[in-house]
Amino acid sequence: MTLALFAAFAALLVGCSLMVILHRNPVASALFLVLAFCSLAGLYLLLHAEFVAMVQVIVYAGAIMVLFLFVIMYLNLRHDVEQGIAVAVRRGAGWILGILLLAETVAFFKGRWAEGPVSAPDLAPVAGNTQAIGQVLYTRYLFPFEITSVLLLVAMVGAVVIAKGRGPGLHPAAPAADAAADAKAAAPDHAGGEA
Amino acid sequence: MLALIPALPLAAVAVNLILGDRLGRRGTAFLACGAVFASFVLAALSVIHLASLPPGARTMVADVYTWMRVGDFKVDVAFLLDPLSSVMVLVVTGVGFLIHLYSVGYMAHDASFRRFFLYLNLFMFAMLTLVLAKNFLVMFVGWEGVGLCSYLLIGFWMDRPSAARAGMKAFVVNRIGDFGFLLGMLTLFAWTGSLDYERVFAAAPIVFHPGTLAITFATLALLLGATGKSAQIPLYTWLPDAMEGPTPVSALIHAATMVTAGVYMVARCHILFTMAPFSLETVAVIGAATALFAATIGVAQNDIKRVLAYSTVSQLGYMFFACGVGAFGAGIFHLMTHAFFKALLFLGAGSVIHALSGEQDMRKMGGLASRLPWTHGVMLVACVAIAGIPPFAGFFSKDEILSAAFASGHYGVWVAGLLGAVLTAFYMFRLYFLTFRGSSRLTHEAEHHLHESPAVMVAPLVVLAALSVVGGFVGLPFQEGGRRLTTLEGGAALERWLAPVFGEGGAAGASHAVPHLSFTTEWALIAVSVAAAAFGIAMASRAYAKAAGEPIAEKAPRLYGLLEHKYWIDELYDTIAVRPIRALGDVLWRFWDEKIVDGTVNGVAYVVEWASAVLRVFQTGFVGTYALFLTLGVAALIAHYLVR
Amino acid sequence: MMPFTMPSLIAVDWWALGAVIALSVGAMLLLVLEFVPAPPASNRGAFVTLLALLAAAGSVLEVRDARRSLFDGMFLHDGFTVFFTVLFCVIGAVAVLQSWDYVKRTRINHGEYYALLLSSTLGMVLMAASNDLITIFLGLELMSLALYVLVGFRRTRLDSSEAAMKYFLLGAFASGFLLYGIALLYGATGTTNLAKVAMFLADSPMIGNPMLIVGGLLLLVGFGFKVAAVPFHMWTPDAYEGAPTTVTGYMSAGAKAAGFAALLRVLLVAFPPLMSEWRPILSWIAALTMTVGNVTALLQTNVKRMLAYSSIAHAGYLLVAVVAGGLDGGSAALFYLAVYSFMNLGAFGVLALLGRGAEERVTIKDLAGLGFRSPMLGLAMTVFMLSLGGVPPTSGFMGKVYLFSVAVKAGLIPLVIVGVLNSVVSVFYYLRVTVAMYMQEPGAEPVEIAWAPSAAIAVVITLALTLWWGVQAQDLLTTAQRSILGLL
Amino acid sequence: MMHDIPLAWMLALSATVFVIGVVGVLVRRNALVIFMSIELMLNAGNLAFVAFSRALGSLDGQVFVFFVMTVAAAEVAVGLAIIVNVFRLKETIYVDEINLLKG
Amino acid sequence: MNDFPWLSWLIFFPLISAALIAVLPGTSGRTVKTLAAVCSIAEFLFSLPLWWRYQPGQPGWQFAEQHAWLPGLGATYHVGIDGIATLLVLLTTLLTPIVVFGAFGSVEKREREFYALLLAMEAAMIGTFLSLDLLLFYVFWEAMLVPMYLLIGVWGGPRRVYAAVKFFLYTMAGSVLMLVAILWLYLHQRAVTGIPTFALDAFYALPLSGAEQTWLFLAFAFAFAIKVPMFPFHTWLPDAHVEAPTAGSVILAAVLLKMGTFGYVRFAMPIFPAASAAFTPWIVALALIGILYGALVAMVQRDLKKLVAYSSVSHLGFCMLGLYALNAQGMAGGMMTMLNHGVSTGALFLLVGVIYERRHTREIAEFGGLWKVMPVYASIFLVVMLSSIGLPGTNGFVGEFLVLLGAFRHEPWWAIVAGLGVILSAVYMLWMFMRVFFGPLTHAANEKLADLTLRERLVFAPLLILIFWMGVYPQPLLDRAQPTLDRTVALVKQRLMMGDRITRGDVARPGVSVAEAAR
Repeated sequence: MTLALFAAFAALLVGCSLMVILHRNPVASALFLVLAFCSLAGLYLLLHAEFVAMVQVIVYAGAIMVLFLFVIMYLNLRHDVEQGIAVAVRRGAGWILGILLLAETVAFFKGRWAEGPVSAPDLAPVAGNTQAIGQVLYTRYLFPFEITSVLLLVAMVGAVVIAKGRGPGLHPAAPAADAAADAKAAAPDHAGGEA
Repeated sequence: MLALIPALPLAAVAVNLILGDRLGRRGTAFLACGAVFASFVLAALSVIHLASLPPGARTMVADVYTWMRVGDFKVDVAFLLDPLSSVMVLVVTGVGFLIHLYSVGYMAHDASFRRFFLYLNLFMFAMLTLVLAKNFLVMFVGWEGVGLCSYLLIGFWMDRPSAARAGMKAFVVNRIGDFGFLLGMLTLFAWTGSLDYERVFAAAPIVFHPGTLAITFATLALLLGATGKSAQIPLYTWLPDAMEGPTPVSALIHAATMVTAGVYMVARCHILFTMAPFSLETVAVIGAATALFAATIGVAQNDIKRVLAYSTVSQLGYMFFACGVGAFGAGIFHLMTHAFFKALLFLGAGSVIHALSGEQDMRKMGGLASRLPWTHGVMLVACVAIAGIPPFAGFFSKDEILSAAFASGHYGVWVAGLLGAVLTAFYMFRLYFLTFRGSSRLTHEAEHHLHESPAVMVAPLVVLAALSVVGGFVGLPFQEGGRRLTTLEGGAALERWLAPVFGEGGAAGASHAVPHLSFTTEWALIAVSVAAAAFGIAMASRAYAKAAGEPIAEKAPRLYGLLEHKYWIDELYDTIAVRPIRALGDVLWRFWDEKIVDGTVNGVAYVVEWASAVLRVFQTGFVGTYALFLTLGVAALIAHYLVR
Repeated sequence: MMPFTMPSLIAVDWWALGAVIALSVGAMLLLVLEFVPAPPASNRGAFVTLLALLAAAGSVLEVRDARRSLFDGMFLHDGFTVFFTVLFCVIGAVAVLQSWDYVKRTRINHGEYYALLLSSTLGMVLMAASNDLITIFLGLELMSLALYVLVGFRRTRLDSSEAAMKYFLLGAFASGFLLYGIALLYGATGTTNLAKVAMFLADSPMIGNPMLIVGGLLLLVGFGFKVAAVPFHMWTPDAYEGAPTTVTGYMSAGAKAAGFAALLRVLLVAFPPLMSEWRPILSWIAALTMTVGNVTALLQTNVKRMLAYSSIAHAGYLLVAVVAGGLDGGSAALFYLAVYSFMNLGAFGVLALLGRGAEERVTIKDLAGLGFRSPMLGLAMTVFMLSLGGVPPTSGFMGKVYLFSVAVKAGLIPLVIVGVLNSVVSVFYYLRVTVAMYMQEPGAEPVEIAWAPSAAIAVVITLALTLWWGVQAQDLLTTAQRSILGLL
Repeated sequence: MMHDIPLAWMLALSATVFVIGVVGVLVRRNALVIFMSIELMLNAGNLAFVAFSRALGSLDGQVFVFFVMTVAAAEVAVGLAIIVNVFRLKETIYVDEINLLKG
Repeated sequence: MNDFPWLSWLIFFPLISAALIAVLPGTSGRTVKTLAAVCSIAEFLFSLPLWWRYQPGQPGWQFAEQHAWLPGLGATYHVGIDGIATLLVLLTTLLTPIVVFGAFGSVEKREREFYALLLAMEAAMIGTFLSLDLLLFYVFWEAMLVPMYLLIGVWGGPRRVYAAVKFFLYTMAGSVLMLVAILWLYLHQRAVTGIPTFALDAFYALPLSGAEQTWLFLAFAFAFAIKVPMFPFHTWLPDAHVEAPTAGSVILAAVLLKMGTFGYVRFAMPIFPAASAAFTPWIVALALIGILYGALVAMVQRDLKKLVAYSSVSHLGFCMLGLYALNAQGMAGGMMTMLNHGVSTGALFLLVGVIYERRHTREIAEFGGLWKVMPVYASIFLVVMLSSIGLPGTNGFVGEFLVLLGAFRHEPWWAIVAGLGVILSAVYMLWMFMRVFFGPLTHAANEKLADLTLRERLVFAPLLILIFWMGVYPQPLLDRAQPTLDRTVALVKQRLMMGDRITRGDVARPGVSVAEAAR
């Protein structure tokens, strides 16, 4: 049962991941990524990480990917048409390198997977997983937790700073417009940010 | 007092430099001549004092100060007067003074009058230092000093390119000789631990085995120095060119004094040379070869001074082979007489040139005897003297050399010397006839300006002429009191004077090896040499007394061409030494320096820059490329552990 | 069973944590202040930032001799932390002084600029102070995120945005590797705490464990990216060139120092047992980094870009110290980081002064004749260049002497020779700057120099430190040696 | 659940996804897709964390995943903003059309 | 008075002067010149006590000062003098005012910076000569490059940038390996004695194995050989000289090149006696090649400065030959040649500078017949040239002769080969002299050349006096240098004797890496 689930999720994960990088349409890529994340959530469940699985779906598949999709739509991208020798070479190199990495990993770990302190302890932290995590999060991991708050704040501010202000003036081809935009950006009433 | 002898001319130089043009011409002349005259007087006084000493103790020494003292090496600035240097010092100051005097007239109208006397005095200083030195290093100071002055004076008329070239040639060739001198000194010091004559000569017999490599090397090196200074084969080529200088210079430096320094040095080192038979033999061969060789060239020269120059080379050859056969005293003797008559010849020639406003080509002279009576007279005396007609000075000294060569068994050398004597007589009288006899071939303008020289020039000529006549008598075998001439065996006055230096019997047969000749043989030899001279004169008379052209050139044009071009030796040197060296320099610079060394240096820079360009290519600006390299790095890192 | 205990706040050493608090509070204060109107030329942001940085530095200095382990050993307050915290704060302060006028001139004078500056400083402090891979990762991300934004801060300019995009994409990519590396290490050792990793390794040496090795390697990739080590360096020139010049200076000094701080802590605290494993690799990376950085810099015509490559090369030198390892290597790295930071900051500070308004005049040509037009600036730039090249009597020389002597002691002669030869190569392009400044005539339109008192102070501070440490570096030496002592 | 999935399998899966992410970064030219590939890499890391967490019986790994997600969210915010900004200026987000800075 | 830190004052006074000149605002060229002249002369006067109060016979460093500098590393600020340093410092302080005066006419732009750099240069040079701590030495040694680089690069000729950069890189490339060697020595010494120090005396006493010596010596020798410059590391020199302004050339030739030879005497030979001995044939061979090579290449030069530059290569070859003869005469000769070269070649460069100022060319072909229009100039040129070719009575001879003497005693053929250089030196110098001063005035531009002004004559006067004084009465100089040189020789020989365990095989086998040797 577990094995079957694992196989299904794993196949889904790998397949979707491949589709993410193979599909020409970024929207499709994004959707496959959502699927991949969902299958990951499934795997997390298999690993008794219910909290993580839940967050995975909510945060990743939900929030993050929506943002992605939103941006893709917003940018209204063409299909990814890739041609030319340089592109082909790079793609080839990328694939070869990827396969090489995989082969190396296999060669490296040959028969020695999971060496380490792993003693497969018969733990059953199934119950209260969320509670347990919450507990360590606010005790042992209080400090990193606080840092993440700053991190999110910075991300917010950063996104606002970078993405704020739009309009016809923003075009690189026109230096005059550029200067005008600069002037606009310098104006104090913009200071608060207007994402 | 000894130190004053060279110091006076030096002081004159200093005064000349400091006062500069404020001196005026008269002042300059007075200063220059006065200083040399004072030196002469001092020298004479010193020699008189020397003579008053017992023969065994005839040395005067003046230690001035320590020049360098480094470890066991110590050299003082010190002077020495002994019989040998006394002869030299008298000749140098005496003849030097006369020539100074002469120059006052000769150079009277030259713009650089002051500079001329500056150099001349400097030369006197250097020459006297050379002669009076007490050790090799001080001698070397004079040695190079005279070379420098020679350089400056040859190039005195500096806007003449040929003069400049000649000066440089003289210096460079002399430097080659000086290189030999240096090596000789180094060897001597390395073995004897000193450069002081006394100590070197005292130590030499102890540290050197006769005929060994060390002593032979040392003496050959010194000989190289001597050949350079005294214009012997193979380094003679500079002297004829040196005639570019003003004539008094030729007389003083390139006839009477400086060029004899080589002979003086060999004589000074006779102890060393006698310990190295090979070297001594070389001296003899070089001397004889030079004597003959230069004489042949002299036959075909048309420039009056060039004839005299080759004559000088030839005569110096005589002095050399005198030394080479062991007759050091005879060499010095000839040195002295030669100084008189050769100075006279040059000054006389100068007088001619002066009279002709600078014309030196004998083909454009002729018939001057009546127009320049004084000059003609003294020149005739000089020609006779150099030709070796008794009882003029040249006869005595040359005959002594020839008989010494014969006596010591160097018959080849003797024959060469005899042939040289014939040629000497020939070319000297060729000169005489071409210049003073025959019909005038002067240009109209020269004819117009023709005049006898002023008294200040003629007076020294007369004095020198007198010396040329009587100078040989010191070589006569006077008895102690100077009473009568009975035998040639008794030892001449000069010999006896030099005896403390060269040892008893150091004249005709300096070393013990040379046997005395029988009375008859001697007279026979005298007869032969006189006959040779007479033959030469007769030939010259026949060929040139009336001739307007050049009979040798007509009869044997190829030989004449060869002689006129001095056997193409200059060109030979140019081809085998000068050009290759310059070409080598060019190759080293253009190829080795700029291509190889700098090429390597710049090549490294170039390679690095090339690498930079290559690395920049990877920096495409594309995120993909960057990620690719990043991943490649990861792969490589893991691979590193895999293959380890 | 599960006692829900709050960590006792009393037990927290507030002084030790002061830097973190001051920096985050400062950042937030700045954001809040954005809502309070101020005249366009206001220096409010810079002031607040300076105060925050001052407070942070003052706070850790107050307890500089103390040694504290906070939050379950995640945050260490030791000499190492103090050293780096102060270093980051001073770097930040200098950057603020440099930015003071620059941001106004280039019209990016927003409060967010300073807030992000403080945040990234906070990230750096965390990287240096963390004893746990989690916090290191978070600090690194905090620093990076702020820097991504700062690099792209001149958002109306394509070069700035492009630089931000490249930096961001590659940074995130490298973070992916780093994260995976952390994961593997966690799997191999069962902990992310460096001290515990060390204990674990000491107890059961498993040198050959692939998870450990690959994890370590990926960790190296992450840090190598931050310090711009070859072959993870390629973002550097683009990001440096595109970023606002003051930001470039700040990140070239701060981010690199932070990367090295983290690397040093990880290598010296967690991985000494594996020294024989990482030493050869790091040696190669060091040699490559020096060489590639210096060689590529040779042909650059944009001084900013050239200095970017130069900073890559300096990462190489620093890696030599890291390879040397131990007390000596650590202190040499600290020493060199300090001198490097200020000479580099100084150089970028000078560049930030060139140009009028928003324009950037940072090509070699633009520097022509600068040395005589502005002697002070010329002198400063010359000193910075010579110092970067390692010519006495500048701090760069002292740094190299100490660094190489440590390396020699560790027997790394070949690496040292590569290093010194590289420094010769580097002098070539550093000299090009002086050549332009002193030996070339300015073009038709000589570059305008935007002097400002604050910038002048920054130049003077960096110049003074560069020269002073060139002639008398004993204090810094002692500090570096003492600071590293706490680590081991 | 009768049995845990062997750690090795999980790790192999995670490594595969990771490599797929890496390849995605390398072969795609759309900045957004590249970014997505990076997210794949992060998630591969997360999977490894959770797997280890399970195998080690400690919660640390899961907490770490939590933090990673936060970081990822933050990165996405900033990253997308940057990409959008580039698009505004350049009208493209294809990374091989963006190389103003190079050499 | 006895406690006055003369040496520090000597180092820092020019530095202070330089700073003063550089920062005095709004000063006119005249003020700057006066200030520079006053400062440089004052510096010379300050250095005179070194001459009067240096006691030649006494062992050890005199006027020594020692202060803590970097206790963490064991580096100290330790300065002191011995006989060699005394003379070289005096040479430096004497030449600097001469150069300053000489530059009055030639430097037209940026005078302030020029004189400031010149004085800074002086400080660095003096510091190099005085340092008794290897790190301190290295600091000065490298710091010296900067002002020189700027002097060449800013005030130089058309290819000045290339020349300046080449100079800097070339010399730096040489010295960085020396830095590595210094660091290794330092660490080795620390390992042996447990005391971290860069003190020279400590290194004198440091036993080193053959392989260690070989490598370390090579590193040192390479750095010094470039500075000297020895063939084939000389190619930076012609470029630097030709492009440098007169003052730069003079300082470069007169003092900077001495750093190399000084380095051999001070460091390379006494610290690594065995390697030094083992490499003697190589170094002598290079020195001999340099002598002939420099002369041959000088001969075909068309540019006056280049000619003089190559002649330097030749002269410095003599220097090295003398030093490596490793006996009293050779060492003294090398020492004298250093000083002579400083005076004579310095003067030659000044002379070339004079003519360049007037004609803005240094092509020999552009001249000819100059004696006519510039007799004083020509005469001085003549004297200096003669001193350069080593005419007895001038300084050049003393050095050259002693070198030859020393070399001959060590190995006769060395002197024979070197002696050929004596001939060649006459050739190239006289040939040049002939082409410049003799012959007719062929270029109209030369007809109105002015002879030396009073200022210029005053510049040359001290040099001429020195030329003759050192040639005629060198004993005071020799007396000062000799004990130190003897001690160096003794130290080398003594260390050679002590180092019985240093087998020749070790030295001859440079395959052992230093790292291996360190273990």
